[in-house]
Amino acid sequence: MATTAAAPPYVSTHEASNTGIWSWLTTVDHKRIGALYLVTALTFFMIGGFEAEIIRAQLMHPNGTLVSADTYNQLFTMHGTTMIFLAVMPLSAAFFNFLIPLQIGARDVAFPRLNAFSYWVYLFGGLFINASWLIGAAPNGGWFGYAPLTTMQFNPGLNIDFWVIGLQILGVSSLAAAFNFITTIINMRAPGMQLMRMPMFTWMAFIVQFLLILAFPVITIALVFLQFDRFFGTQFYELAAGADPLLWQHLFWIFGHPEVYILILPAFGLVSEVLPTFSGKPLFGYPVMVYSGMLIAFLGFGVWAHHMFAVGMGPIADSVFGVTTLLIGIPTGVKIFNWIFTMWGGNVRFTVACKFAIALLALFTIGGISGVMHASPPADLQQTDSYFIVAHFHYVLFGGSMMGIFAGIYYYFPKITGRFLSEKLGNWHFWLTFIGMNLTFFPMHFSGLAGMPRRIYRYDAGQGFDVYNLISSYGAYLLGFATLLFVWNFIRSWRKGAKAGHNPWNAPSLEWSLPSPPPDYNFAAIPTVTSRYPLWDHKGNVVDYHDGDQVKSAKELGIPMPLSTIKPLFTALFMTLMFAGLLFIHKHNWPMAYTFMFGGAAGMVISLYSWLLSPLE
Amino acid sequence: MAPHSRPRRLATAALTAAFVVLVAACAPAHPNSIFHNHTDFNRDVGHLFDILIGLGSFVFLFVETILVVTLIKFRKREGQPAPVHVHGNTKLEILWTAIPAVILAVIAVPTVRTIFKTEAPATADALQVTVTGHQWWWEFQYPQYGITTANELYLPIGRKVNFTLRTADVIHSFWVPELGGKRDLISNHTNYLWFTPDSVTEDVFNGFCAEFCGTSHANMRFKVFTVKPAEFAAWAAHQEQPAVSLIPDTTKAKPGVVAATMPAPTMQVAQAAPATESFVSFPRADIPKYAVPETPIPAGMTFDQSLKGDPVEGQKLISAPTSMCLACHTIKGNPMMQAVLGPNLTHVATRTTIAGGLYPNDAQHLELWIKNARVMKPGVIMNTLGAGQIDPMTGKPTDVGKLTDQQIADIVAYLQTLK
Amino acid sequence: MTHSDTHVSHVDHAALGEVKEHPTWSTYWKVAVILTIITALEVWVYYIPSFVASHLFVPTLLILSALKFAIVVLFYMHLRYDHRLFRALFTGPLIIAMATIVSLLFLFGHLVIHAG
Amino acid sequence: MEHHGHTPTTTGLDNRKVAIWAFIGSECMLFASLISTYLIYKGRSVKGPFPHEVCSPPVCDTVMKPILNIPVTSASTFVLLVSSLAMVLALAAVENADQPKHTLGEKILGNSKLWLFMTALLGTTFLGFQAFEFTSFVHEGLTIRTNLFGSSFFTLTGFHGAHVTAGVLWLLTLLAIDIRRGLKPKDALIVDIAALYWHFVDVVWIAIFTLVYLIH
Ligand code: HEA
Ligand code: HEA
Ligand code: HEC
Ligand code: CUA
Ligand SMILES: [Cu+2]
Repeated sequence: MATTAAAPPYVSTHEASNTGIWSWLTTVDHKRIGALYLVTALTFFMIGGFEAEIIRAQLMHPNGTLVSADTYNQLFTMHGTTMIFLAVMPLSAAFFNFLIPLQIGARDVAFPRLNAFSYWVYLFGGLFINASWLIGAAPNGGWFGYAPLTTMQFNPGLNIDFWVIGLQILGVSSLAAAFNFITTIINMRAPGMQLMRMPMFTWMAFIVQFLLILAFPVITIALVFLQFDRFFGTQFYELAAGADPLLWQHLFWIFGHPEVYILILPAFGLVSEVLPTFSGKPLFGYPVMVYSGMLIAFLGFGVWAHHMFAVGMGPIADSVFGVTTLLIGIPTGVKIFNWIFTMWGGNVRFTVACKFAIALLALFTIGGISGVMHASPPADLQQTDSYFIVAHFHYVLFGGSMMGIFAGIYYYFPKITGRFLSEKLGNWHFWLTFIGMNLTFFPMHFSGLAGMPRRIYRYDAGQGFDVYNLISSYGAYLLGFATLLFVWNFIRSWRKGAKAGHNPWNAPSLEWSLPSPPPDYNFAAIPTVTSRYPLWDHKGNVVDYHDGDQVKSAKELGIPMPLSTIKPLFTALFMTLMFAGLLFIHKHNWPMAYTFMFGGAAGMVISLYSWLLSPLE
Repeated sequence: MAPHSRPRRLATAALTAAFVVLVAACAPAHPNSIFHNHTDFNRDVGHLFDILIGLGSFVFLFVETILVVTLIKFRKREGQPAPVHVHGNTKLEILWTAIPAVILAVIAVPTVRTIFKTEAPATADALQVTVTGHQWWWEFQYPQYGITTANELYLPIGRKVNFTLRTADVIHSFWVPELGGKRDLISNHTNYLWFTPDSVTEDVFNGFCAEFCGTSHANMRFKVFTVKPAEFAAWAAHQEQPAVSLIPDTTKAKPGVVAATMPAPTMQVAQAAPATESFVSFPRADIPKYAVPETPIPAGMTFDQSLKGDPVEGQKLISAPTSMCLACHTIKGNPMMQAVLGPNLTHVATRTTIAGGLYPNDAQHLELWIKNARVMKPGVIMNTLGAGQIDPMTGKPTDVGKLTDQQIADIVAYLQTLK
Repeated sequence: MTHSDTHVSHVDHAALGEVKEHPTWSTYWKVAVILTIITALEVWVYYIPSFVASHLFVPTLLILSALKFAIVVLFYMHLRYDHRLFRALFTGPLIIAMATIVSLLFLFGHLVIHAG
Repeated sequence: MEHHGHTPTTTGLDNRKVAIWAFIGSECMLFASLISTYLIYKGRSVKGPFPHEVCSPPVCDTVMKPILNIPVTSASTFVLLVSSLAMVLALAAVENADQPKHTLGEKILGNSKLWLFMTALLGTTFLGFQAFEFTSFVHEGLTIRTNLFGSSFFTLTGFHGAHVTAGVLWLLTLLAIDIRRGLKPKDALIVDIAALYWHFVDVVWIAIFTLVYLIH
């Protein structure tokens, strides 16, 4: 029942050339890259979660002896680093990749091969950092790696080298992807897809890309300094030379605070897709949702020093950063209320996706409120570096980002794979996660206020921490079990799940007009958009595909498709090798260092040139 | 789909109940709670917490209530008409911008006021204490008294104390939850923090290093004893004294000291007693349980407790030119012992704990400590000194010190005379 | 907002995103001369000890270099003539970058607020 | 090279041009971090050489000359400014490659190869100045390891120099294309993008010259 006579027929999306390992290594299709991101990031999430489980097992009882002090320090550093850089950011990237072109009515991103490059850099960077486990020298300086603890003087092993180089590699991935998405959103929108008609997820993604391109250069430089200090003997963090360790802290948090909004805004975007669909109502206050997102991002650059209230910045700086931080509560609150009022007056269908979205509202609010408590500097002195902070950021990160991402996964899985995730298993997953999450992280508020510092591998008995830690650990086991259920659901449903139609949830935005999974060219004819909710308003020439329609291949339709290519993968690989060569400098193994660095650089330049000089299509 | 809201409510109720029970059950057992206001600082912060928790709970209840009401009221039922497509409501949106703004203003004003109050310079009459962070122990100096001690602070009740915070290496953070703080000790910086302990009676408080500072960050703790001013004066006068030598010809030995060498924690040593009182250290018997470390001894660490140490031998060993100890430690009055890499040992026996508050200061723990400090506390620079002991940092038997158990027992016997 | 369909025939033109007329080489020359003069001025004042000692030295140099900066961006990078989108893409980050530098200088005590 | 020539874009702007402006925005933060660090560390070195201050006994052990060489750097600054002029001329020449040229002046001005070459050459000259500056500093005892000033100075100017180097390589690639097949007005865009990058690198130097070399 196509809305226009020119309804194009579709064919099955998986042609022979689209299967097999090679097709995945060479793909430039944003949807397949999105799928790669999704699976890789979930794997890293499991690894990061596994590290958390060991942390919790160690802390379950006073004076735990499961792991040594050094191992513990590596565990929490890698847990934080993995969760932030290898799990949540790439999970968001999975959705950017998969959704942005579909939501704006494009055939692909602006630079499809650059997109593949971003993924491979991410994968190699992630493998690189984790390779440190193999030689027992995982990063151990905490996820914000404060100098001077991370300098050669205090950390002579390879641990920090892996961290510095790894983050540097991952930064390349994020930056490349960000330029790509900015261009895509500005330039690849279908006719009529005005900015203020874009789906909210794309809007939040758009804002996040700006956070990325402005925040990452700063950490790049901070890391360059550390890297130079460690490898070439510069003095940026060298105490004897008069260095100021606060330089690192400022640079890190100028990146670090925008980073937390990089972690949450995509989840906000996903929730803004899920709630309207399952309420059967448009998003409440769309323009305000857009502006508040912008405001959060903008203010996010002016609050970084709230992570440094204990360093003695003086009353003026403390006041300024305290107050700007408080201000962020306003646009965020607007979002929360607008979501609630999206459901208000609707017919809310409690699917698993919807439940996760609702859980975000409920739990992120808790994390936001504790955030506001940190924003009062004198009060923060009693909170900072205690478990109260750990509680805060798990409420916003797990209760916010992860809940939003789970909502997104349950919601978009049918579009990605053509099949539903099991709602039954999903319900178990949801409830166990919801309970487990609160059981794990709520007691941390208490242990924090009871005086428990963070990043300690053991605590003494009788300090008032025992019970809370015991509950936290049980909660974490529950969370782990819930996550295993999810993984099982994910793997099984990918092959065996119930088939989903093109628009199983009756959603309003363009991606749902396509078959599930969408053909490689996405839109047989580029749609013309005339409203914010094209599939609800039945306006414009948006082709509403229906099951059973015949589907044609790109070739039959005469749509030029980008050629698959292995070159981005090689460029990424050589770049990683080039960086990895630095490790040998540490060992004073100059032949190896030069081989890797110059060989890698040469390989990178050659594959880059051959990539740039070969035609896209 | 209605039934789904019931498990949700049940779960929430169960959770709340569980926490209430737990909190109630453990309420008295919070020896490090930030809510016990023992100082002016903590009272100021406490006022802020009242506001923050009050308004925070209000926002929490408000948001969760309307959320739950919405979910119940607008869950999908059979045969419901399609919802009206409302796109927004400017009045409402202004309302929920304005109300949080007001709430935040209510937080901001006292916040800024408290910032300027607590960060003002301390008054001149304050007791000065210089805190130096080391990986992973605390050095405390009282410049007005010429005292250097480690890991245990004595503070007079009712007198403002101004801490000057420095570090010898990486960043640490000074935190006594019950008294105030925290403030970071930052390399190449000097920070300040002041508060006035005002509990009516003598008390003991646990302190922590709150900034991750490497391997044994978890083992960098300390204690604060708040005592009556007169007791403080006595303590300070005592700490100012150099250590008493047991070897007659090096310096004027005090008869009676030798008699007091065997482990006898409560025994008072006849010193050049301060005029008013004979208060030397916080009475061990009065130390609450939460201030006595229960850190288990690492597996494999043993010491023959039947060995009797000779303190005179111990002093000779420790101050011999070949001794390792003098490379790192100071004992005031002993010209051989002037190094500052490790804690000052002049009055080490007056302290109740060793090694950054990790172990009680008793013969057994001292012996094990000297035998293999690096096993007792991961990462420390104090070498593994017991003969044949494996140094965990190299994985090989130690090549320094090589003290026999008997020698260690002698050293410990001597250390225990350092009242 | 300009839509693609109106521009398909002028891809080259549109590709440059020209909105206003492009500067000609006579503009370029003039700009070069002005830039050279300002640079000369900057170096000149650097060698006047009395001026260096005065309060005006730093502000003067900052203003002069800001001027140069703006001229290059507006004319050589033809931001003045180009699509306003580019202006937004550049000035937004530039403002955040400059605000960051200034805040950092305050935080490290290189700039001090004189009360009153 | 990465865009679908067939698909007109939403804004009518070329993807690559949008991307390069976003990239330049991002570079602002990169250099802001470097410049802030330089300024923060200026005057914090515990030992010389120092950038400006002439410091003599008893404050320092020996008399210290200011190390920055203003005349030389003024010359290199001038070179970079002129290279920007050459760059705009190269772009204009490519844009007008199809116009008939009669006078000698028109022929010179319209010779894109000449101007691309000149830009690259001036860029290389600038790098030559920088190499000279770096080596003379090393001779005077200032390396990247000497003190905070050395570390932050070399890293800042080195990063800028690396940008110039990348720009020179880029320009030479364009020159090679120009020589091989001649750049036509339809290629103006790829020159324009290189030009934007080049000018941005120039603009950064304007800031560095004032903040690092002149102000003290
Ligand atoms: C997803 C990531 C995320 C998000 C979104 C946030 C959001 C916020 N964060 Fe959080 N934060 C982290 C991740 C995040 N944070 C992490 C990882 C750390 C620790 C880093 C480390 O040390 O390892 C941290 C640490 C941290 C600190 C430093 C604490 C310390 O170390 O001492 C502070 C201090 O101000 C802070 C504040 C805030 C505030 C005010 C918000 C606000 O944006 C929250 C705003 C939201 C609300 C307020 C709720 C909704 C609003 C309403 C319902 C309206 C009405 C509300 C009121 C009037 C109060 N955060
Ligand atoms: C998005 C970010 C994110 C997420 C999702 C989490 C998830 C979890 N975190 Fe995380 N955490 C951080 C970010 C995050 N954390 C950061 C940034 C820090 C600070 C680090 C630092 O201080 O430097 C931190 C620190 C931190 C600490 C403090 C450590 C310390 O200070 O000493 C603790 C302690 O309990 C903790 C626990 C947990 C738990 C139990 C989970 C659970 O949600 C995990 C759920 C479990 C799973 C998902 C695992 C499921 C899998 C299995 C059960 C086995 C599978 C096995 C294989 C595949 C081999 N985290
Ligand atoms: C290489 C330096 C070094 C040497 C040698 C050394 N120590 Fe130590 N010592 C330290 C350090 C550092 C600490 C603090 C460790 C900690 O708590 O983290 C310490 C702690 C101690 C303590 C506990 C003090 C307290 O209050 O916590 C005692 C007792 C002690 N050492 C005795 C000795 C004796 C006896 C010797 C020689 C036989 C010795 N040390 C040799 C560095 C050294
Ligand atoms: Cu010292 Cu942590
Ligand atoms: Cu923050």
